[in-house]
Amino acid sequence: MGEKIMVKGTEAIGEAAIRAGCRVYFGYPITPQSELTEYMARRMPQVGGVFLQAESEVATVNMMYGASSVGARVMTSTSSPGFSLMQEGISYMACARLPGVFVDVVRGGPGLGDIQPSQGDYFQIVKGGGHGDYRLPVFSPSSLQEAVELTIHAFDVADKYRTPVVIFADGMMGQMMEPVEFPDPIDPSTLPSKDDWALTGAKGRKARYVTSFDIDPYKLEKMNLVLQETYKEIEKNEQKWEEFMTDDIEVLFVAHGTVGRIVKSAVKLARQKGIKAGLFRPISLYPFPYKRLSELAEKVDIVMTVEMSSGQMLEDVRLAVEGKAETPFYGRLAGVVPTPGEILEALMKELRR
Amino acid sequence: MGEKIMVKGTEAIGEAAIRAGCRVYFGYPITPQSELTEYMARRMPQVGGVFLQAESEVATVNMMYGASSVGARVMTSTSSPGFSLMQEGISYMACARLPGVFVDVVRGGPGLGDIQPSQGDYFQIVKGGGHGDYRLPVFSPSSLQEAVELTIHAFDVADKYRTPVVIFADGMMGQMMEPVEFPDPIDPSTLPSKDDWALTGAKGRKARYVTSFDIDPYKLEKMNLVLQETYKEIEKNEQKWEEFMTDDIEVLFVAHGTVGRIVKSAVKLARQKGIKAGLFRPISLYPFPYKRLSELAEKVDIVMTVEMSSGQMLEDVRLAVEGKAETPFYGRLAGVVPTPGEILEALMKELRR
Amino acid sequence: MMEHKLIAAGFGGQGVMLFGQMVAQAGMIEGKHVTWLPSYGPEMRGGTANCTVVVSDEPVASPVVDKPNEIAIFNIPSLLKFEPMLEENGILVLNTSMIDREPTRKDITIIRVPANEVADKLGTLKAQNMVMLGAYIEVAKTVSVESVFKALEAKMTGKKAQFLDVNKKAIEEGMKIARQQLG
Amino acid sequence: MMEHKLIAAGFGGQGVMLFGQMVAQAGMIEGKHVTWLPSYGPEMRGGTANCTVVVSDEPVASPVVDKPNEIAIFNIPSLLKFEPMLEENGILVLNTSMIDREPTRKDITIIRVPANEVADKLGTLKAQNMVMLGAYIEVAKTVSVESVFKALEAKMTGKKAQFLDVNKKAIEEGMKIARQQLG
Amino acid sequence: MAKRTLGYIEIDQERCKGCGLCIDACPVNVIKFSEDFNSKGYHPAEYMGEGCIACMFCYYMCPDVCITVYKYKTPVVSK
Amino acid sequence: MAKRTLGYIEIDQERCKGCGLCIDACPVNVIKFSEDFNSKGYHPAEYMGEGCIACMFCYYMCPDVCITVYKYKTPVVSK
Amino acid sequence: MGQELQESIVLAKMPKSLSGKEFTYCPGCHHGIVHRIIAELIDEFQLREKTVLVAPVGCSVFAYEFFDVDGTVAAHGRALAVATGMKRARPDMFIITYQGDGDLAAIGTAETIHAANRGERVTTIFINNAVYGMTGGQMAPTTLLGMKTTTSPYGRTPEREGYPIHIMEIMKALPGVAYAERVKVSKPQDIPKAKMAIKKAFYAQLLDVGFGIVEVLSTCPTNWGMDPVEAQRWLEENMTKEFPLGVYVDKVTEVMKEKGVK
Amino acid sequence: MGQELQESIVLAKMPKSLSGKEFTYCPGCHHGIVHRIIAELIDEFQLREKTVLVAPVGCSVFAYEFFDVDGTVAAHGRALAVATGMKRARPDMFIITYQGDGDLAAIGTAETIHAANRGERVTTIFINNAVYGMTGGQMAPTTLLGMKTTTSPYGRTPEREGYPIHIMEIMKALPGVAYAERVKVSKPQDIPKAKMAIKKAFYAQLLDVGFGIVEVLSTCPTNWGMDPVEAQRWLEENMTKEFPLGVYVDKVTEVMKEKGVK
Ligand SMILES: Cc1ncc(C[n+]2csc(CCOP(=O)(O)OP(=O)(O)O)c2C)c(N)n1
Ligand SMILES: Cc1ncc(C[n+]2csc(CCOP(=O)(O)OP(=O)(O)O)c2C)c(N)n1
Ligand code: SF4
Ligand code: SF4
Ligand code: SF4
Ligand code: SF4
Ligand code: SF4
Ligand code: SF4
Ligand SMILES: [Mg+2]
Ligand SMILES: [Mg+2]
Repeated sequence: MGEKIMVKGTEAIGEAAIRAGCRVYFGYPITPQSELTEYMARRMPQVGGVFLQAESEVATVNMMYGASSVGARVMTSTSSPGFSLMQEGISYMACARLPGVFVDVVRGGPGLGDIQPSQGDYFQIVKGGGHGDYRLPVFSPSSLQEAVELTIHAFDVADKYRTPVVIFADGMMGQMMEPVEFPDPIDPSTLPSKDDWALTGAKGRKARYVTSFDIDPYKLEKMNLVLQETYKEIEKNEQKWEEFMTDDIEVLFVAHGTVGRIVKSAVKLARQKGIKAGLFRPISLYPFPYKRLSELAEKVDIVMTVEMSSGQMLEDVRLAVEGKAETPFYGRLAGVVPTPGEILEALMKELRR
Repeated sequence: MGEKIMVKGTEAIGEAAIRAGCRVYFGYPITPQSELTEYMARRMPQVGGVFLQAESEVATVNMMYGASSVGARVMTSTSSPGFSLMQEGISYMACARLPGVFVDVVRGGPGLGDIQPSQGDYFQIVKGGGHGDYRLPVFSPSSLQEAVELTIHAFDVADKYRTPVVIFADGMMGQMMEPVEFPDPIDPSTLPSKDDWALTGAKGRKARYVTSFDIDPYKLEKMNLVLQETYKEIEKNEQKWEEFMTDDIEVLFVAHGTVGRIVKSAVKLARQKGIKAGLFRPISLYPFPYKRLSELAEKVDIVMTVEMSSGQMLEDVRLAVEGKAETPFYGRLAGVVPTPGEILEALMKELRR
Repeated sequence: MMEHKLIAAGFGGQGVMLFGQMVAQAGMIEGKHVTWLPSYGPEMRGGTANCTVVVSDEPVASPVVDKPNEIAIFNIPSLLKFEPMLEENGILVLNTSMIDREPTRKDITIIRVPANEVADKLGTLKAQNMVMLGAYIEVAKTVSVESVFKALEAKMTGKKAQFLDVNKKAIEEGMKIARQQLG
Repeated sequence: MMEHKLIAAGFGGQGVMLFGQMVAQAGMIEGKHVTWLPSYGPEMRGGTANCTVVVSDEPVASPVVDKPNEIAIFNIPSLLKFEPMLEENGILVLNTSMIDREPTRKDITIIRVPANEVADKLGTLKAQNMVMLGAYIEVAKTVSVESVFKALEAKMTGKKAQFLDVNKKAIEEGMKIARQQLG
Repeated sequence: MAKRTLGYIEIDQERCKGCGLCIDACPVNVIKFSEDFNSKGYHPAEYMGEGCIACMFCYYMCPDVCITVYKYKTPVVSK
Repeated sequence: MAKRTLGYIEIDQERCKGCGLCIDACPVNVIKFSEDFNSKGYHPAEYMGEGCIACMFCYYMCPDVCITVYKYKTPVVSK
Repeated sequence: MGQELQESIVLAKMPKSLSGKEFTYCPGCHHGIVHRIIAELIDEFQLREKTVLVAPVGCSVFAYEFFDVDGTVAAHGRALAVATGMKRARPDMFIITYQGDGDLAAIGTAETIHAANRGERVTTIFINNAVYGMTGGQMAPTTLLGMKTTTSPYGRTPEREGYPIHIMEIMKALPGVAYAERVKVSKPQDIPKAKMAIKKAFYAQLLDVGFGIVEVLSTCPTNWGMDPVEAQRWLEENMTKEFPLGVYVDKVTEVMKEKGVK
Repeated sequence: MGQELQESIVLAKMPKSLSGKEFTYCPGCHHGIVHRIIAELIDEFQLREKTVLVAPVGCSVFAYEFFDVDGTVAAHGRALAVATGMKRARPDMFIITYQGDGDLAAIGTAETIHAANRGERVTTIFINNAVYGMTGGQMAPTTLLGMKTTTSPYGRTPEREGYPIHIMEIMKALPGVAYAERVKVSKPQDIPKAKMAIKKAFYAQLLDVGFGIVEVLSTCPTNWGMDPVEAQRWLEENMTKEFPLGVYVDKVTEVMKEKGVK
């Protein structure tokens, strides 16, 4: 770890990727993540890496497929409409078991929407916007330091389980500046070898292929079962969350990403009013930490979800709570960022019922 | 209604669309729905309609956007990978409030997968594979007669709420033949006018626009609230389901689409063994009939979900059951179709626990 | 209630799909509930093909069948695949022109049809599936021959009408063969 | 615990973003917890711009602030928007070169800075944001001027280094103005 | 030198963004920047009051459609 | 007429799909369809046994890569 | 100044088909000039009541607000698919797409080429400013070699970023195209020419000849980092070399003659 | 027949770079011929150990199984994006894409044109059989006018379906292209020519000149409803008229000469 420096979120993630040994980046401009693409355009040539602006997001994800299949640590970043266009390719990568890191700096939607921070892509990112039975590990940072750490972690998770991984950021996370400490860079040549599966040329071995295809459903089902096994492993090993002031809770907030940190302020305000509030902040959205949330839900009557969406993570919260507590919701839509004050007010309204 | 004729599923849906007054169809070939595209290529010129094979599914959905925005009843059909490519455009249509009917003849995935029947796109279709806070009414037929009726219904729902609507079919539904009775065709000129919002030329009125965009998040939030209101209406009015032998149930199956009818056979087999099984078959997947399922769940200890997927609708089932009963799952993946026998066996295993 | 659960299987091009459709169509004509489900091949040409037909007095629940009670088999791979699945006391109709091996099951009714030879004699090898069809309806009694003829007439219109007669003939020949074997 | 919740707002091009960044950077240099959050404009040019800076002794929870306790206002639209939001007893630093109207709040500390004139005298109108910055740190005591200078030095390297002195001068002028008004 | 003025222009100065394209385009240099600001903060373009030959060039080039060009029925001649 | 045979071909008849492109291509017409079926059900191509001039045309045109072409070191002449 | 006292006629003023809403473009940006020309033609052809304008995602995303005609905004790159949908459903309407280089020539390449090749009866105005304006100056497919942008910070090279793409030259290879011309609007003298080009692209649609497209070489002062006048000079000196002006396809003039229209 | 007794040499047999797996193509389909030519060249250039073959979605979706080289299958239309990703990440490898007309010239248009225009150092074999083979004979962008397919059941017309697209002609307009030739394989005499064309497209990559593409006019007997021999005749008579054979771009021969390779 070096000294702290102030960086923008987009650049923090970009630099983290480079330190994680990523040397191949494809991307296409879209607000509010274009600075990340621009950062990579500057940095990659400096570290002997590859930067290529693709002709579209559809091309981008397929370039990722290609680079990943020959063994590269590869990343892209985009924002909501661009992520929609990547869905087919992501489904292909998931089935072909190709690692890769996707950063989605979510903005207000649907459609062209606007360019303000949002979490309205939860379903798309977390449940799977592409076709078929696959899941993607998703990490939602709430500070730039955490974004740095999760970005590096994402590459490791991607390689370990051979799966695409998503960093769920938002316009706020992308645009804000905060002091960050970067870890020492990893020398890409020291990364674990992918020679056991990557397409490196059939030298001294049989030809092999990377594919998402089998015409025989029974064989394809077997490929799927390997995926399902992998997801079980991921669910076992990769859950991450933060608890904030949950020791003595009467009411529990659930919020992820930047909303998570805004809710922390709301928790403090609530405690000033004598309400014993706490926060459960899922960091891995898939695998969602159902079990821990379920345990916490036992202790309270109200589990209040706050999102910058109409209530998408809310479904996962309810799956965890299973009727053991009330599960009200407060959300702002389309790029409007909730403030601590209005969140507190929403809670008060619930308490008054 | 006319006489019964034997038709293929793809053709039943195509003919139903034409009888519903649809005169504009865009599509792109993909197994196992190509026959529908081909049917429309033959039929549309016969009824003075428009058929155009687009250069891709991305183009297709945007052609739908265009035709719908000038007031046409418009349809497309595709299969899983093609539906993934439509996600951005669907999100645009949802936000711009453009009606349109999408038929997704789901096949085994993820990736290129295979071409056998599957329900592995449940998350994508039902939760929203595109970006932003929108929902799509989704209907899942389990017979060709029902497919005909739901297709016609889909156009009405699309127009009434100004939203894209999805018919969730699968390879089996697309390929099988069954006797079908078609209703009398609707004369397109008698359909309710869209002159209050469609882009018909600013004759004698101010110019207007159809858009999914507002740079001001507060205004965009207002557009979103209109959508959310619409979804509430849809949730209130448009739930559909079938109950099969649920009067005296001890165990309840939940299955949709073709799996629903396969499970009916399993229910019969179970009853032959003295197990009082029944089936709850959601027909509208969004809005999911949570309330009715929740009521039924009160009566049983086991609510067993069967899908041709790894358990995606299962989440909605669990949201309805809320821990009131066990919610085991039986699924086949990647295009393998479960048989009544193996479903019964899966149930027996649960009962033996 | 009687439910006919039939699988017809062979190479692509042997007309097993049409075989099944004619059974289903005839069933419909008789006011029964029917489904026809093809195993649609790969997006590629060639390979084997089969279809499942259910004809029933009640609405058909599953169009997928794990244990057929009737199978019509047009080639060896299909025999290997479907013979074991046949229900006890089921019916197996076999195109012996294509299959030079014996079924192993002893608990079933077997009708052996030299369909290619018969059709060849009628002047069109293509009609071998109709020979099989005749044999099948004779033994399974799923539908009457009149209904099958009506189904054929509905199907074979326009240019195809010229083949109607030879197809009917082929069906009758098939029925004859089955009748003989049934004794 | 003291938490400075600052919003700086003006037209694009007036340097409000840099203003905020320098406060944040100086805070970091002093070992405080800081965040800087821009309201990034439309994908279009022009319009207004603002940023929110939080400087705190504890980790910053929300980088979004609904009730700032300090605002630095560079133009009229921003005054109209942010004055009502300011906390009681909050601080308002006003660029009076751009704003010819009076704030309405009576419960706050107001520092009036003719920033453009001052900067113009120093030979570069662009430095008006630094005049504002000087006034702001003098009144809000968020960070020391030394830290701000360090932050500036870190930022203005290469070609930009030539502007370092005039910017420091501008900050000092701003501080002077604030000092005078604070009495 | 006698100057013939063939027409005049009106500039919507509130709409103007002070880009200067009209000034650059005017073949007889009768447009200049105003010393005042408009409410958007730009120095808008300003017609100098005489000498316009009604060539429409400024109209052609104004990206913000601020300019209306008038042509006198009879030219005005000043010294 | 004396016939010079310059080489011969081998056909992988199990692999052959009986498309006939080799037969169409052979300039000296020394390939024909076999009367037998292969296990895929096709009548495979069959070399007639003599007359091949080793021109490789059949190899060129065989879409299933069934053909190996041999060239004799010394031609064989038959009457 | 008493000008009004003198009797005069209006030679040119804001066209009726503009909504009057202020453009949101940067000072000196050529988007505005092209807007005005289009509006003038809509007025002249009296098409206001049957026109739909398809705006793209790009700086001109608001275009539909600036015109007093029905409009929409297509997904990035898909304007010509949207336009195809409209025209096929309502052949009696007049459809214009207005697109930037990123939109039309990068992400929308397939939609552009296929609509053109099918000869869709729609009219496309293609603003080539060699840069992604809206998102802040990234490289466009039309960025010149050597040009620095935020995503080609070391200057565009053929090896790394490939060559600038030439849409008019591609249009020549597509039989569905009825009219294709590349123009500029950086000098007053260009304006009537540009207008005539767009007029012919209108006629391509109105006379049912085929697809009409006009490429307008345009400035982006903001992202080029130049003042508006300087940007025009730069365009004249650099862009016209890489992108030669002229008529690339013209099947319209002949039909105009046949039908006696001008 | 005792031929083996006679001393002889093997003139031609299955190339080593084929896996030996039976092709799944229909009888007489030209895909197989082109596969063999490619495999021969991989053998001759000794590229087996550094080649990756990118198969498309189309009848040749299994192509990677037929070759004894590493391979993958790209999403429909995206082979050239996948290839770009590979080559950028591993410039030392040899990348081939093998694509049909639906794949390369419809859904993949943008990827094709931009990879070509960037001059990606990859080699593309483009099978133009005027039809979507795999999905059962729908119209392709290259379907001839008048031709009936399952989605142009009344025959392709310019008004309804638009014109057949000409990829080689478009390639000419793209500066990144180093080699582009259109060939056929419907007569034995065509084969050496087709092979030479593909060889040059290999060299475009191997000698770092740019993008190399060869379009092969091919039959689809199954979907054309013809027997294989008849299909070849039809191709000769009809397709070569719409799609003229020949070299469209050649920057390779010169470099070959410079470097003294043949
Ligand atoms: C799918 C998608 N990708 C990216 C974007 C972001 N985006 C908006 S405009 C634009 C490019 C604009 O450039 P251009 O088309 O040249 O128009 P200009 O602004 O230069 O007029 C991009 C990439 C988007 N909105 N949607
Ligand atoms: C996104 C997507 N759309 C459609 C398909 C279905 N599909 C498979 S192959 C194919 C076209 C094949 O035609 P072509 O590329 O010409 O190859 P050919 O089979 O003729 O060799 C299509 C449309 C798909 N797999 N994925
Ligand atoms: S009309 Fe011509 S002469 Fe008059 S002001 Fe404009 S540019 Fe100058
Ligand atoms: S061209 Fe128009 S916007 Fe520019 S300075 Fe002149 S009047 Fe103002
Ligand atoms: S090598 Fe030539 S002559 Fe010999 S069999 Fe083949 S085609 Fe005929
Ligand atoms: S060309 Fe090949 S596959 Fe065709 S008949 Fe000849 S040997 Fe058989
Ligand atoms: S960014 Fe460029 S293209 Fe966009 S409005 Fe400004 S000057 Fe025009
Ligand atoms: S369908 Fe056509 S292209 Fe495909 S394998 Fe068969 S003949 Fe070849
Ligand atoms: Mg541009
Ligand atoms: Mg093809």
